[in-house]
Amino acid sequence: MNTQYPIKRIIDDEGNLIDASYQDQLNEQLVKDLYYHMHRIRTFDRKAISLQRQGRLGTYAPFEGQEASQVGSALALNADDWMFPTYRDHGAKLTFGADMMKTYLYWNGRVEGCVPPEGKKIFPPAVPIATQLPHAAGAAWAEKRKGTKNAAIAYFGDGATSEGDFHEGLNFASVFQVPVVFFNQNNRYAISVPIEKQMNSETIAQKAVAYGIPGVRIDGNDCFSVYFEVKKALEHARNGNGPTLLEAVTWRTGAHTTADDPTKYRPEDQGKGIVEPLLRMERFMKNNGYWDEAWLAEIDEKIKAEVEAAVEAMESYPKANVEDLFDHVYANMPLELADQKESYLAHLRRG
Amino acid sequence: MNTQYPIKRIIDDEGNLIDASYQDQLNEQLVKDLYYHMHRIRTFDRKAISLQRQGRLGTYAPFEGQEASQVGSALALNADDWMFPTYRDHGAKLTFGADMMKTYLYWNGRVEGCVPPEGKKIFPPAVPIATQLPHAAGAAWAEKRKGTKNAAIAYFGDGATSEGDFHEGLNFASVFQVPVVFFNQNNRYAISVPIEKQMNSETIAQKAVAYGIPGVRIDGNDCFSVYFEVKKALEHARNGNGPTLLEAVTWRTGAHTTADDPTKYRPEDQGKGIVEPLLRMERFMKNNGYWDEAWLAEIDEKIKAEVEAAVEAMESYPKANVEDLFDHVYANMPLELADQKESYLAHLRRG
Amino acid sequence: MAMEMEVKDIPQKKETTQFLTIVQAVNDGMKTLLETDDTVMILGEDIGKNGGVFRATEGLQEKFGADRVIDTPLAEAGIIGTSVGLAVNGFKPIAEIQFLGFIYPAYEQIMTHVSRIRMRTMGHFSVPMVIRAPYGAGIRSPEIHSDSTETLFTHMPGIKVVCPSTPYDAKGLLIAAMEDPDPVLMLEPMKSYRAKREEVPTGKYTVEIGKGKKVKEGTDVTLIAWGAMMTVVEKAAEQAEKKGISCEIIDLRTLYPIDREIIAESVQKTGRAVIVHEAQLTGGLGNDIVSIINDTSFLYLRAPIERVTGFDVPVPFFALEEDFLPTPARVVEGIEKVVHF
Amino acid sequence: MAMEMEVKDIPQKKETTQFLTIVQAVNDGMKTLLETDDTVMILGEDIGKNGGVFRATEGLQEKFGADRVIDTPLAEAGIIGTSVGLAVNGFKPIAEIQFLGFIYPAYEQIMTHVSRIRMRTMGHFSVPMVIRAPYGAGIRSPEIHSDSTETLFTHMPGIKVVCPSTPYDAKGLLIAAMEDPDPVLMLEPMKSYRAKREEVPTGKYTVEIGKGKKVKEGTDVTLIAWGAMMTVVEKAAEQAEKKGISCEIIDLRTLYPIDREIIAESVQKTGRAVIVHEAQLTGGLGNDIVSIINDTSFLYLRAPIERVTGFDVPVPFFALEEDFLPTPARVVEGIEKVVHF
Ligand SMILES: Cc1ncc(C[n+]2csc(CCOP(=O)(O)OP(=O)(O)O)c2C)c(N)n1
Ligand SMILES: Cc1ncc(C[n+]2csc(CCOP(=O)(O)OP(=O)(O)O)c2C)c(N)n1
Ligand SMILES: [Mg+2]
Ligand SMILES: [Mg+2]
Repeated sequence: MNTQYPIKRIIDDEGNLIDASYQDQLNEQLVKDLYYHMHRIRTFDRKAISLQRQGRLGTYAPFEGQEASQVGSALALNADDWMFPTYRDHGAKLTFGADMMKTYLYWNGRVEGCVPPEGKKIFPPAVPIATQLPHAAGAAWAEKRKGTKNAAIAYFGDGATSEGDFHEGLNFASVFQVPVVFFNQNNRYAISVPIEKQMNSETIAQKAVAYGIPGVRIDGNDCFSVYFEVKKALEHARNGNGPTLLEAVTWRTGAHTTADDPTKYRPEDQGKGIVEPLLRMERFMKNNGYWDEAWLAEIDEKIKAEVEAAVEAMESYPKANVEDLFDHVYANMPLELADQKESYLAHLRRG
Repeated sequence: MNTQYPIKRIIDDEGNLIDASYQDQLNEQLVKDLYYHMHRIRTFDRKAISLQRQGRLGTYAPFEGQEASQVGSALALNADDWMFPTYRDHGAKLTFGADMMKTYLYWNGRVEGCVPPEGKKIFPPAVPIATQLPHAAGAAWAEKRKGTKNAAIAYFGDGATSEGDFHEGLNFASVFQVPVVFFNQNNRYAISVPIEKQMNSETIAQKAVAYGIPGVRIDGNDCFSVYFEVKKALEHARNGNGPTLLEAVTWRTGAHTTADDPTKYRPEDQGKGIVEPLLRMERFMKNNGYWDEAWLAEIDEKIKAEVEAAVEAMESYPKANVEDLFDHVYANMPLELADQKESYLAHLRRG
Repeated sequence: MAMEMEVKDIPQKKETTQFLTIVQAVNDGMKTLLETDDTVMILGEDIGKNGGVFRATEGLQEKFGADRVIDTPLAEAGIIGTSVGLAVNGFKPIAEIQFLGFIYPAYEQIMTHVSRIRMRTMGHFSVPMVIRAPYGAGIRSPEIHSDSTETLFTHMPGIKVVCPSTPYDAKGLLIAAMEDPDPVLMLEPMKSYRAKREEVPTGKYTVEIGKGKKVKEGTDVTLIAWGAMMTVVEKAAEQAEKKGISCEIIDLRTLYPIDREIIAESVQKTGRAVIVHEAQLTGGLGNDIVSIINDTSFLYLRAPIERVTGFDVPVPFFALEEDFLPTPARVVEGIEKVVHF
Repeated sequence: MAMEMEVKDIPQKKETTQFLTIVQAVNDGMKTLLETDDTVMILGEDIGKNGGVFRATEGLQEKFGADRVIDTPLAEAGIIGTSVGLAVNGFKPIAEIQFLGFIYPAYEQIMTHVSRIRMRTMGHFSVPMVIRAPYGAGIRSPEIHSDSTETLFTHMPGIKVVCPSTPYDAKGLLIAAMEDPDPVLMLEPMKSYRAKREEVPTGKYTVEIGKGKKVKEGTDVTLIAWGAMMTVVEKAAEQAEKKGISCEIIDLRTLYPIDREIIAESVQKTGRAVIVHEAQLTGGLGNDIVSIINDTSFLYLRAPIERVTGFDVPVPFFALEEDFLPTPARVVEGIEKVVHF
């Protein structure tokens, strides 16, 4: 199956273009855009880890190493498309237009972090694994029924492929031929469980055969290849040709979450040979004369300021309002619940 | 995929041998065995329908048309193998050694119908669709851990492939390489839903690709092909090579259950061209000089007597014992439940 | 998410009624919804061409088309999960689960998404949807088909649960459920599906969610039930009346949120209560009702509350289902127990 | 199905103890079981090489091998479903569900198979297995990780549910659960996992399933709780004592079957009860306990029973979880309410 599902690459580890057909499309604007966003979300990510270590954030799920997958896929979307991320895809969310301050808030145990900017169709991160796949199929189905050209993208990990909801989501999407892209980030581990123990298939892409849909394997650390393959799959979807399963092979550089210790289960040298996505893009940029230290310094400063401002806003955000515990469960609060709220507020007032 | 997963046949609709490599193995003994069991379960099945019509049995799920699939697979098993049937596989169960009287009892709402003969590893029929697939994987896993050469077979329909448990069962079985055969009877309908609405894949066999295991498509109305392919898959399993997904393409001649009216959803002429398994076998037997009217009369009489005796035994079976409502929930009845039982029995005694 | 689709307001023939069974009223309710709101869709197994295994959706696909009345693959989590996606994106799905005993594969979707999405987004996203499921024993169904597990859903903030016992309430609650901005599970007593008919208005009307109904006035004891148990309770009341015991009967109709007022008011009058449900005793809704009485009417109680329910055993195969189900005789014993305490 | 495998009886060092936390006691319990019974297997996500996300299975795969302590694929229905197959075929699985909030995908397998297979075969097949799941809020976990949905399982005949609050009980109940011929769900209070240590016997011992424990004698009011709420109740009792109210405290330990005697005996003495749990009020186990008191101790009650519980809202994101959880202050208010009724 490895041979039937070869890993698609546009640039290699050294940043050399290996698929010349993309030559014209890799213009400075696109390249810098992709690099900018990867740099931005990495800055966000590293800051989050450091905040967590200082006790200023709850448990956090870092995505370092997966920037190309998240940025390439998110930038491939149209503004009106739907995004169904997981707890590890805040890089993709941020790139697609989620609010950075709120994204930090999410990791501080604040429900406000789930609320997308008005008009941005970003579903709250899926925590129960694979449950978002049927949602994405349903939202895409709605777009099809409305007759729009919008599509949906569902993010999920290699471990998620084992859940029944993965299967049911792909089956529904394929039966109803809805415009959705199932975007898998195969970072080769589900917490501590390596992909060889997760599945007996050599690839995730080949699972598409079960649904009679295209399955494509991409180098998930090659931001170009992610970007163009996701775009293709989205076009395919928009044109009424149904879903695609994409497998972006990547690598989680760090821990599963800040509560996890990967040295317990990952061989020390595993992943050593993998060229992380920013370095790879940097090499490409250098090879092609796009690299510009001044530009880098400029965006770095801008991003740092953005991140610092977001952190500050997060930390000075009004503290959680206890009424929110009760107010959003139903549109119209049942009497019983209203009584519970009332009596708890009275209890608090009594001190 | 149709071409990658051709339907395997040993005899054609006219009963001609089309795979000469089996010539020697289709000896009179085997041929008559297979025919005998198909005739037997058909007699059982038709009797059940007639009993149901007379109000002597509850809702019943007939399997006419699927006799080759059920007999061929069941006879391929070793006595110590495990069987995980559905509500439609009592033909397979009977062939494997289930008690006929108890099988009727099952359809009369009697829990006794789930109890297999001592030593026969037949799990109660799965009613919630696809839930038996992980069970079969688990039982096979146990055999592997015990170091036996026993295998398990799980029966399921085309509709069952849509459930998450189908996926999880096959994934576990393939990851742990356990000796199990997933035997699908694709009768092309799940109640009223045709396979084209159930899945977007052209075949069920191709779903094996998702698990990196062999997938084989069989003519489910060709009892020989079922028998030999199941045997092969079982050998594969016994030899430590893991699970196989078999798709037996067949046709449910009648209704989903006696409560169902297939004319509401099946085009009148659909299935018309399909040669049902007994006729096909009869043609083969005639072509090969195995057909013997006297033998047929003899087995027919014997089977009828067996069926009549089973029905009689079922109808004179002691009526359901209300204590059984309480006695088999726990090995040791909790106090609360004992009180409930006691007070209900007292209530009954009061009349 | 604003929906750009047109919502028609069909002129209502106010006075017309039809003489319908519960299942026909459910059908009529769905027809009314499909007619008056283009965003309503029906999803489920065998609900299209076949019209549902109980004929609840009969004729609807023919009339409204296969893109509004949809035969889905056999996958309950898929049905509910895609309904969540449809609902956050402007549609109003009515998802049929063929039997309540087969809702469990969808339990995760209902528990972690259907019921929580409003809370998780502070109201930004919501899933106005209805899940319909026939429930209960007593019609000689095969095993697992007869469960009555309503408390798995009443113990789930974010969703409401209704359970009609009459044709009128069936249609009215269904429409109210679909018009509710929040997800509602409607349990349909399959044993009562065709048990009785009554006049049901032809047009659109609602029965308020959260309101019980006093079915009969009485003074000695309050009987509380819903769904298929209403018939049992009514028979028991008749028998008790013959023994000179005056029963007040409440049909709860909504299982969450429970109408505490109607219970309290009645029990404060009678001083006694018998609760009847077919679900198992432990963990059954009867316990919640006992608590409501404890909370609201402690000083009025003249006897311990009785619960007449299914036993703490799995719903049995049908040969024993009549022994599992509460009977009028068992309810009468419960009534006598509280009256003669 | 007879199992041909050898069950070793390890000589027990009677007197030895270790000073362990709850999670260490759970680990020690599994170690003891793996050592003494070759048919015991542990299955779950990340429980092998990683030793479990809470370290509950730390060191076990190393010691007992990867075919007895097994990292499974990420699929809860698969874990429970294959465990059913293993259990009917002679093995004794201990299945870990990483957090109780992720047990829902397996709900169908537990509801229709784990709990029913003995009944469905009149005892011919049974599934002696243990399902372990950390539960509860209060440790700033991400959303969905903090559910406390015990009543989804106490309303499920065929399975038992235990919930230890101390290291000693954790090991003893785990071993009792595995030795029980029927399936047992063990809920582990993750907030208490490392909260305290106590001396735990090194060898094999059991704590009887179905028996609560009187943690403190008192005369004015009975406090009933379990798991992580024991700490809250104990603190509340201390504060109440300062106000001159004498509290009796019961740790339920087993949630099904509930120890009715210990409840009845205590409430009949005190005449008052406050039940504390973190699950939501509606559908919570508190209702069952109210019913038990109603059934057994009606005439002894001097005040309505109080329930201090989580509110009828989904367990919130962690910024508000302390507002969701019962606090000693809320329990004290409940105590005062029943005492000054
Ligand atoms: C239903 C469910 N089971 C278990 C978990 C606990 N859990 C959280 S993340 C995770 C691993 C997911 O792995 P993968 O899908 O590969 O995504 P990754 O974390 O690598 O991005 C697990 C087991 C969960 N969140 N939901
Ligand atoms: C989980 C679940 N959902 C729904 C049903 C109701 N149901 C019973 S049989 C059936 C169709 C099954 O079709 P298939 O798997 O093709 O098997 P067949 O009946 O054709 O043998 C359905 C939907 C069920 N038993 N279990
Ligand atoms: Mg992963
Ligand atoms: Mg079928």
